[in-house]
Amino acid sequence: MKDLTHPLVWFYIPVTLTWICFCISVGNPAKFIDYDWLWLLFRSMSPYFWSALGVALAVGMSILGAAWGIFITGSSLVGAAIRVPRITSKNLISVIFCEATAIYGVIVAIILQTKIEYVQPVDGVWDRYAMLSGYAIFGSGVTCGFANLVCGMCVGIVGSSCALSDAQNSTLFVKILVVEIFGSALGLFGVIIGIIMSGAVTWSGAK
Amino acid sequence: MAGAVAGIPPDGMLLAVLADEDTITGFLLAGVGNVDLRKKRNYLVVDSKTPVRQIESSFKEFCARDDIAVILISQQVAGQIRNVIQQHNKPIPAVLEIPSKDCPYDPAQDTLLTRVKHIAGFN
Amino acid sequence: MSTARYTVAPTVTMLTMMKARLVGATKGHALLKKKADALTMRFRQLLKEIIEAKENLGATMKGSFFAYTEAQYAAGEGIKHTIMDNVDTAVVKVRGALDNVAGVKIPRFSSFVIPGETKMDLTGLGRGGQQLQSCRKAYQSAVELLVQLANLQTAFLTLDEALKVTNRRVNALENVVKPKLENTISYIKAELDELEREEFFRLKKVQKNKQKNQAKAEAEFATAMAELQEATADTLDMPPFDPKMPGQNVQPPASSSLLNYKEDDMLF
Amino acid sequence: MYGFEMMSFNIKDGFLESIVRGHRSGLLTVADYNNLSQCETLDDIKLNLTSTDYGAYLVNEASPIYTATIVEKCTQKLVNDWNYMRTQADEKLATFMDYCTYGHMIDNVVLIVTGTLHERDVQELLDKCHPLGMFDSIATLAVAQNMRELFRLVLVDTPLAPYFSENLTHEDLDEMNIEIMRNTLYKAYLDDFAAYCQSLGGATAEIMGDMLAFETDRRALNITLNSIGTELTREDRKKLYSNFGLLYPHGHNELAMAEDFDQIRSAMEKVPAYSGIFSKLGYGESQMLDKLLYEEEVKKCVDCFEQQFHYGVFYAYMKLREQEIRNVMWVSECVAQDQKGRIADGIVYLF
Repeated sequence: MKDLTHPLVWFYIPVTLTWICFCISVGNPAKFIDYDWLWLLFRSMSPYFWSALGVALAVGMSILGAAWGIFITGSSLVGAAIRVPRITSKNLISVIFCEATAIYGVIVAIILQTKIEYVQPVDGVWDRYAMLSGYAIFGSGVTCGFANLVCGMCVGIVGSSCALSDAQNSTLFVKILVVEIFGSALGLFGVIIGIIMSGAVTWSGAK
Repeated sequence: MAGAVAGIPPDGMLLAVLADEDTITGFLLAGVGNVDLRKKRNYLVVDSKTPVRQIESSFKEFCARDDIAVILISQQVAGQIRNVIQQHNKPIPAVLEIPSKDCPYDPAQDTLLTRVKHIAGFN
Repeated sequence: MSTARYTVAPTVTMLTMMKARLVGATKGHALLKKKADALTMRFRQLLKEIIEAKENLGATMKGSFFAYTEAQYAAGEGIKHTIMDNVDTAVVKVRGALDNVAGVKIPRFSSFVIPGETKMDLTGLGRGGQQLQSCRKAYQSAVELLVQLANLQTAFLTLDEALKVTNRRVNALENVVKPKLENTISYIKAELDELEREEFFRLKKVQKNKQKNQAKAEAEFATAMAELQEATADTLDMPPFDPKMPGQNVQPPASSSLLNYKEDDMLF
Repeated sequence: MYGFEMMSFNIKDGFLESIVRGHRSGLLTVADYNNLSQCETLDDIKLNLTSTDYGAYLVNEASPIYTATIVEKCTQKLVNDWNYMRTQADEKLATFMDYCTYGHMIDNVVLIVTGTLHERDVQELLDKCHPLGMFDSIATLAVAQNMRELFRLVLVDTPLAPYFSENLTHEDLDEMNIEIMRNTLYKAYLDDFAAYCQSLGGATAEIMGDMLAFETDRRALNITLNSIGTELTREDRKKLYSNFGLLYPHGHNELAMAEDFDQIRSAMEKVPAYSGIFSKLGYGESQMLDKLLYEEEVKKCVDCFEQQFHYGVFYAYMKLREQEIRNVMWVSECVAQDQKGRIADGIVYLF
């Protein structure tokens, strides 16, 4: 592969390889996939692992998306502003929209983080409420994180186009801003669903 | 007079050009240009950096060459060596002032034409 | 100087010679005048043509320059370097011939294109070739016109020179040679008349002197005779002296002697 | 991967892309051309141009200004812009930008080669070279005395070396007509450029494929048109056509056989993209063709700016600037030569 940024390199190949390794080498070599063993594995996994992973994904993915969006917008904005400096202050809005996705991630991460309570496994087995909470926080974090990742990229790309078109024709700015607002709303959907999902969290089963 | 004409070689004589680059390029395109074995050319590209002395010497050289029948010289260039042109009064080579691309033809500047008009006007 | 004349001895032979020369000069003058007129006519025609052609030239060259601009537009700025480097041997040349106007030989050029493939044919193959070829044609026709103009110009210069020489000759004959000859002739004539008159006067004078001498001699003779008569008075019956007598006696021989008279210092 | 360049493009090339778009917005507009057409003298033109992007380049020019000076300064502007972007460019884009200038490089090499054969002064030759086609070892081109030496010593180190070695034999170097050599090189260059653009993939491959196809078809058309009536044989003609484009391969066969304009026309009209151009032409007239093709090119270049995240804009910008310089030259020449009636014939407006 000549290009390291090609999605084949950074996405499809690692995912496929991992899946193949997982399918082939995990568990009993007699079976292709040993479901009993898998069940045991998941059952004995700590729900704190899942909740921590959820929090990390929520903030990490959001910030990844925001950063990505900001550089897509930013590099175009900087280049276009050389010739037309007037666009800089207006187009900071695009950067702020990208930044907002990071903030969504941070907010959701904080909310998720506050939901974590202390419980102990009984006889090495986790309570099912604890398991539920762990998966809920994980799901909430993943939902929010990926939604914000994509939202950040979307806002970034639209913001980049916005900067370029504003430089050519300033009447286009408001119109593209509307597009951007709708793009930015995508992240909010993730946030909303994430928060609703995290509402299911009850570590001790007391509601 | 007859002697001068007898000197015309049977395979034809050349035209010489002294002018700016664009004017000369056109004539070269038409096939006027000639470079002989000794790399002597029958044209001189005159730009703002060409010294007047060089124009003069080329003009005199063209006048002295016996295979040149007509010397085309752009008015701009002619203006720089006006006195040399006025001294030249042989019929061959004929010195012809042509307009150059950058400045349109001004009949009042032409040595020959002023002479012609002088004669025509006063006779 | 109308009073100038040739320094010749005023003789009859000279007079005939001068007269012959005058006739020659008049004839030559008439001929030269005719030639000068022919040349002037052609010259005038040339002047008109030159002015016309020169003014035409401006327009034609303008067309050619524009054709070049079109070529440059189509083929790009760099095309001129390509053209400059493609120069090899000239394909447009000038042929010379002689024209005769009233005895004046005028060189006459005509341009011709050496046929055959040239390097310029493929110039601008990638782009602009068509415009380059049309520009080339425009310039070739401009060259044709220029050569014609060069023709007119050489003819003008040659004719100008010839006309000057002829006019100088006509004027010389008219204003110098002919008056000089005429003056000489009239001088010789005057001189001859003068000589004749002088001779006549001289003869008269001689005759007068002769008569005076004769009268004197007769008077002396008369006195001598009177003395003699006195001396021999009455011896001789002589008539008295008549002063007119000797004149009447001498004149007829004197007038006849003028016609027959031969003297050494007379020329004729 | 189509679409994904949106995410990765700006990492390296976002800045330059927006810069080139900025330059594009500095191109002369219809209103500018209208003002220029109203000018009476070259000084007026200069004055009008000083209010545009060319201002900094023309403002200090002394008053008797000539078309050549104006064109030179405008070219200088393009060259400076281009060099600024080229030095900023990261790999891939850098190679792409180099490819864009190889056309000029071929012209320069051919110029120096012929100049050397005619024993011209090297410095004089270098002054005549197009500044976009310069490369480091260009001055050493002149040391060679014959073509073989030239190739062995100098050309091997230039990016053009493969074009020479793959398409020309040593005998060709010595004997071939320089115009045919130039077009052979150009053909090899276009083939190579097109292959490179396809390897880039994505929107660049799509847009550049379109533009280069047009370019190569135009060249094929021009070569055919200009070689009618010359000693160039059909086979030789066919060798100069590129191996891609909308006309490849059947159109090329027909073009190679064409003997007059109408035959060319019938070959070209079979391609839907070009039938529109030819329908604007009356039968038998070929003079307007150039302008129509220029207009088509400008249209393609402008369209190219409609899409983001691809390299085509750099190529398009260069083409548009060059067309603009041609326009300015045309207007100036018309004004200088008092042919104002013809101004409209040469300008290709940007819309």
